[in-house]
Amino acid sequence: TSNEPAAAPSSAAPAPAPAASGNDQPGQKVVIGFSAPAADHGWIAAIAKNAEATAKQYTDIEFKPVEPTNDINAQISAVESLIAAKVAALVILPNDGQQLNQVALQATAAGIPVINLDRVFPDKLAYRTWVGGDNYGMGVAAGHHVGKKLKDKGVANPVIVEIQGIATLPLTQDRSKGFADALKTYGFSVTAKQDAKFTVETGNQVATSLLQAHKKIDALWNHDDDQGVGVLAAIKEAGRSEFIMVGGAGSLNAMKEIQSGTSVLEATVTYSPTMASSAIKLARLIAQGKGMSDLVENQVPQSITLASETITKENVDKYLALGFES
Amino acid sequence: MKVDTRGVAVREAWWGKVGEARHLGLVAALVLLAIVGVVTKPDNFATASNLVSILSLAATIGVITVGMTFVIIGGGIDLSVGAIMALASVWATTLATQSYGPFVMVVCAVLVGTGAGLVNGLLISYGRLVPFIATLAMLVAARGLAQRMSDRKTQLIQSGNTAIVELSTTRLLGIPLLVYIFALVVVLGWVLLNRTTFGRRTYAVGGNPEAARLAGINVRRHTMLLYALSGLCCGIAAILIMARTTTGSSTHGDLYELDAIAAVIIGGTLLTGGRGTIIGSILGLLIFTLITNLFILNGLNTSDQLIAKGLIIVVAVLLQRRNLKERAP
Amino acid sequence: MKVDTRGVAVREAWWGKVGEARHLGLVAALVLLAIVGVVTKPDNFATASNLVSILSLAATIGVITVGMTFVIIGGGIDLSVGAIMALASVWATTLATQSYGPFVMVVCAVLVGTGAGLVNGLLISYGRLVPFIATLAMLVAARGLAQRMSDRKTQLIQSGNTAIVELSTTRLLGIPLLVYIFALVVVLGWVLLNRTTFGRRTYAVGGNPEAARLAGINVRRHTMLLYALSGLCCGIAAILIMARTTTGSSTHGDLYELDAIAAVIIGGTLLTGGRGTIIGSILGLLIFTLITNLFILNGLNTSDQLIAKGLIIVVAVLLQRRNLKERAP
Amino acid sequence: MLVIRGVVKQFPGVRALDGVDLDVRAGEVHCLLGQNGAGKSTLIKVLAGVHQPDQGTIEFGGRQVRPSSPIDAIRLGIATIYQELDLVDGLSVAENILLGHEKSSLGFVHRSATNKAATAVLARLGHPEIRPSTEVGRLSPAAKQVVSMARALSHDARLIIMDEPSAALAHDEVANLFRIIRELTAQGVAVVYISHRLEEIREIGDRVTVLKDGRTVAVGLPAHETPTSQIVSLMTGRNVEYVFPPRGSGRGREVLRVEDLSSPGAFAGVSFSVHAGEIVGLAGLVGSGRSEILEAVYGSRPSSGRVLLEGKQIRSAVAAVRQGMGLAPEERKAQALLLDQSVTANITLGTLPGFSRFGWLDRARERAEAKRLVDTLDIRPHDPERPIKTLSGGNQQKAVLARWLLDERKLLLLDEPTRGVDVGARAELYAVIRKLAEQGIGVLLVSSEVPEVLGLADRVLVLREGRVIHESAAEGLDEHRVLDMIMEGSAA
Ligand SMILES: Nc1ncnc2c1ncn2[C@@H]1O[C@H](COP(=O)(O)OP(=O)(O)OP(=O)(O)O)[C@@H](O)[C@H]1O
Ligand SMILES: Nc1ncnc2c1ncn2[C@@H]1O[C@H](COP(=O)(O)OP(=O)(O)OP(=O)(O)O)[C@@H](O)[C@H]1O
Ligand SMILES: O[C@@H]1[C@@H](O)[C@H](O)OC[C@H]1O
Ligand SMILES: [Mg+2]
Ligand SMILES: [Mg+2]
Repeated sequence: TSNEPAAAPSSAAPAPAPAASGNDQPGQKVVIGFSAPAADHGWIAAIAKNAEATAKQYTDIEFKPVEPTNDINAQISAVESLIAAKVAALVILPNDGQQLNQVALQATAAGIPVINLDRVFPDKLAYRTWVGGDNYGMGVAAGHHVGKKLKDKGVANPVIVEIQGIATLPLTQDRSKGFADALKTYGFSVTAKQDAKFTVETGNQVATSLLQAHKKIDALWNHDDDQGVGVLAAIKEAGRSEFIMVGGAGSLNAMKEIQSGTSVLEATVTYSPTMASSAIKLARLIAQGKGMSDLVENQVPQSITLASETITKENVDKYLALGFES
Repeated sequence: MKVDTRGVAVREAWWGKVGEARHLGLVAALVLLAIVGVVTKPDNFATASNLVSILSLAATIGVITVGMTFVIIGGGIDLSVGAIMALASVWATTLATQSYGPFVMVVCAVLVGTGAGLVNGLLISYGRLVPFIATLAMLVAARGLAQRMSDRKTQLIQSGNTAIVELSTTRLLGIPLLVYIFALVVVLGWVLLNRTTFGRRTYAVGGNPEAARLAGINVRRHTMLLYALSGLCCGIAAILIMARTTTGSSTHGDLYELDAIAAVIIGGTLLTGGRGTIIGSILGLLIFTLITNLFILNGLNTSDQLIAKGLIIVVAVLLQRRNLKERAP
Repeated sequence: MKVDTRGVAVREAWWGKVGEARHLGLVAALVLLAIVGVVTKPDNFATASNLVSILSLAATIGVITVGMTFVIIGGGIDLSVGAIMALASVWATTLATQSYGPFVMVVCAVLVGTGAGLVNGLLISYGRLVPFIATLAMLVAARGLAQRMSDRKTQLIQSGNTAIVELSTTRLLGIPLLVYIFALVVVLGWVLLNRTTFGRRTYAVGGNPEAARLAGINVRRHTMLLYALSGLCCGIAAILIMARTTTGSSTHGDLYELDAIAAVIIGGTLLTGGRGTIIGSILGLLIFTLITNLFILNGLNTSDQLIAKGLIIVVAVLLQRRNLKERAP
Repeated sequence: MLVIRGVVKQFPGVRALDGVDLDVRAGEVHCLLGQNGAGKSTLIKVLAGVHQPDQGTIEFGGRQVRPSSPIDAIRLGIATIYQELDLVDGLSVAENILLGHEKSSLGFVHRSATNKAATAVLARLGHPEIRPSTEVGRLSPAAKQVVSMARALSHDARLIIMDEPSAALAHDEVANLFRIIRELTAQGVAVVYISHRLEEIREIGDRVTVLKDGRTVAVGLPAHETPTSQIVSLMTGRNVEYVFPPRGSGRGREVLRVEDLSSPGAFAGVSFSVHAGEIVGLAGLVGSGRSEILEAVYGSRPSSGRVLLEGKQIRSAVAAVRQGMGLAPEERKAQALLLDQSVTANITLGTLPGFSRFGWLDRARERAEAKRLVDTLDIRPHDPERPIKTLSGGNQQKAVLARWLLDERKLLLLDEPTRGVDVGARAELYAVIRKLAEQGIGVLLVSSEVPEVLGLADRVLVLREGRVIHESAAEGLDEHRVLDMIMEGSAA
């Protein structure tokens, strides 16, 4: 039994490097429960994979994932079963923060620290720490990229189209708000928006008709690189190239497109699934009662928000290693 | 008066019904799954808290399944159940409704559910739409309406109305109230189907609508009532899901229609109508729920789960296939 | 002797069929939608490129609808179409398959689709599972398998195999090849259903399986073949979706089963089997596709789209309800 | 040609065949007789490959055979007309006739050849007016029966089995059928013929085999020489008088009044009334609109004119039943039975309110009443909890009638009430119907058997092409005269 964390799996999945600090010293053995939506598309799949890969790196973590599901009712049941199993910490990516709030409260009440990943619980009493991306910030980043480009080109009254992800998720609404707010600073606004469902096929379908609806487009923001594959296929099929496109999340595909320099996709704004690795690490520290060795505080902070970065042809090389396969 | 020598077999108690030949396969499948549970997770599966958790999980869709059983025996189908439940949950949790307190919220959910069901019924009985289409239209429209009402946001139950949430958190003899509600709906459904003229007519209307009509049954009105009944069940289910999730949302009950129909059919009810039992449907549903629970406990990864689930469904049904063979092609 | 006044309409050509009374309602609904399109978006709707777009959008699910029409006329139902298409698309785009080039990929998709359909058919015919359950199990299992094979990643078609993508990008007379494939499948399906013993027996097997058996038809084998045929269509659809999205993915074809069944039923085919037409199904599907296209052209948001869709479905079907009334309750 | 020995067939709870022997010679018409439930249909289904026997041997054309499916039997040269219609509603007449052996090459149907072949068989059956392209679902029951026969004839069969082919046919149609049978036998084809009409047996049969309770009680009796009384007592084990009960003492107040009733395409300007205690019979050809009149009276067919039950207008079947009417429809399987339900549930379906309080069923009383009727009408087996689909055709028919005998109806509409009912039970049914009349119920009776109408009814209306052409007391009317009116319209 080595003192080193177990080797990262050889898969191409970007296994996050272990932090180079004292935090990785093996400690007391902890059981970490993990619950997330069904891994039915690239981003969520990457979340599940990253969580598992990180947990495997530590000999002192026993990883206990439960059936991922898109049914709230079943996710509640899943979390209940983890509470009943008395895990040391719970990492939860809820299908909907509000709907799982109560069961997270139950966990907290049962003395189990909850690490809330990505979609946030409304009630701060329901979780110990939140780690996630900045959805509003993502929209802002995309908005600035588009706004600046169009301003530089001197386009007046540009046609700006937005393809959202699942419309009923709060994060979708945050992203759109950020996008609109940033555009406003340039005096622009969104001409048309439609929602898809985070899948290649729905992206393709929505884009096909949107391209018919707008014969000339100046810029297009697509919230999600998974569905972006389908959007790009539709654009190629229609033979359109008069506009710039920005993606969302930061998949490997998207980065390669950007790198090629020949694609309408010239940038993507990150929302990295590496956050799952961080969540597992935080869960371990919290369960073991440790703080973060790079910070002065004795305890892990209450919330950590990843920054949304803009990847373009100029800086893409730096990000390639973090891109997830959609 | 003559004594019916076979009258003995008739006066069975409900446990006799569960054990009936036609349900044996289902019971066997349940027992098998339970054994798997006990063997793979000796410390977790057969605990009181896990069993309660299974029943709580089954409750919402269970209530819907009762209504669905009526509709399918009556020769129809209801694709709109999940969407109606969502709409009822949203309507009952708007700020306006919530300002009147929990009682009004409950009434609201029930009325919205029944009302939407009634619209289905009217379209089908008097508008003569095929049930599949009418309820599909209701599915889309009700979800759309729910999204519109809630502005696509999840609506939290407010602190003044926690009485509703207590249906899920308050326990009697260790069992949450919502499980009692589920049980009550099942019992009432069973009685309605087996002990009343309404139930008898449901079999007639589904089995041979022409014969039912010529026997003086108002087939249209009856059909309409069946969908209203299903809507009512969706309204009750809305209350349960509100209790469990502390919210109303347009995303609630997604794809419940498939699960409920599957449970009813695994339970031995024919999609063509005229036959079936509530007990079978509930057993069918419990099989599904048990499968999910076992997966949760064993932490299988999703892909394998799906594959396993497919196989288990096939095996469970093969176990009871003998009853279905009459109608198989 | 009396002359039967009811047997006049006999030797019509296909255009006669489209205009047949039973399809009139559908055609009327389509025309109405088209008028709405022209009025609201004069510059975008009635353009050649938009019409081609609509057909391209309809192609994938259209091919599936042809197979579904056979299955439903034959008295069954196939819930697994979307999942089978996904599995076929994934299998055909694994690195291993792709290394053999586009021809093998096409063959692979077709074989996987047909094979999965055959499994459905065997379970239903010889395993005597009810079709709803057997194909539901296949739905779950095929999606699981597709996820497992692809490791839940979207598999891009590689640069050596762009021949497949060209089905979508290459145009003949301004129309992409995949639209021709769609048309070909519809025509072949129509011929098979209306001009061959296989097609005529499909009506018999669905309309009255007992009578079909007494007439010496091997009902089981026929039923099995119907599901294999549906699987074959899913395999072809997989090729089309690969061409359109340039990918294979386990998420392809989500909820196709509902759309395909709805198109078939709106088209006038009875869920109980024995009646129906391919032309009706395709008209039904085009209505759906047209609705979505119109909404997006007009920039409606999804919630309103859903509500409107529900209403339009009801109206479209009321327009043609007279034909359905024979079987309505 | 066909030799059957010791065939046994067991169903759950019933031994339908319990050692049956049968010999059929080439070119003969061999009649199979037996009470309802004796096992006739089961036997022919064994021959046709539908059921597999548990024991016994079948020799056909000198070879030991064991048809394991209908295809097998058809290939052997055995064609069957089944008791219950076996047609596909969604297909055309021609497609139904050639189903399973379509005129085709490489799987493609030759439509003109198909239609030609169908036209030929239909013409041979004397029904050129049935068009091969008509959808079968649109035909009347009688026309469907013709199509069923056409299908059997379209095979080049050496043995044709006919299970009650005449039950749905009227007089002239039966004559037609017999002509065909004679043609067939002249070509050396053997026919096994089942019917409950003994006079038919005499006319067409060569030899008779009698089944009772699943056993052969007489093999190969000469059809012409054996006295009817002997056949009946072989079938029933007792002596039954095939007579109608004496007519009633007189009629009471008017129960039903029909004024100028018309339904486009079916009948027009029909007026009559039915009094309490009276049985009114409607005679006419197939297609003359009798069933439609019953439907219109019952409120289940759109019509103009007035239907008054004790002065109250009837507009729907629901109202009709509530006001005290009952209809025993023509097609029991399609219009009357809940096949999956028990005999009890089928019997009480029309009168459920009488067995319930506030919607709550009194199941004990329901069962007791059903049991009483099962015994009275001798519905076999005497088990009201059995699913009705396991009963023989004739017994199902009795259950349909039983439905309206539970409470005091004011008016009963009986459409072919004795279709498929055996001789013994028929006499009992006649007695039951007469007794009901005597209790003050009005009865409107449709039957394709003219003697039945004349023997049972008090008053007779003769219909032709949707119009009443004659009305008089039944007493003194003569069968031939009625037949003349029905067919030539010479009358009034
Ligand atoms: N599928 C079945 N399951 C159980 N019992 C059956 C089934 N089919 C027939 N029987 C029983 O077998 C016996 C013989 O029935 P069958 O239909 O052969 O009588 P039948 O002589 O044709 O009478 P009928 O003159 O009324 O048509 C009856 O008691 C009937 O109830
Ligand atoms: N041989 C036939 N071919 C085509 N159509 C027919 C034939 N016989 C009847 N019909 C149609 O069916 C309709 C109703 O016939 P139906 O048999 O119900 O009349 P009915 O007088 O009640 O005779 P039945 O005694 O057979 O009940 C008729 O109006 C006629 O158009
Ligand atoms: O599922 C979502 C993913 O697809 C999106 O790109 O980012 C946020 C996630 O919750
Ligand atoms: Mg019989
Ligand atoms: Mg008639």
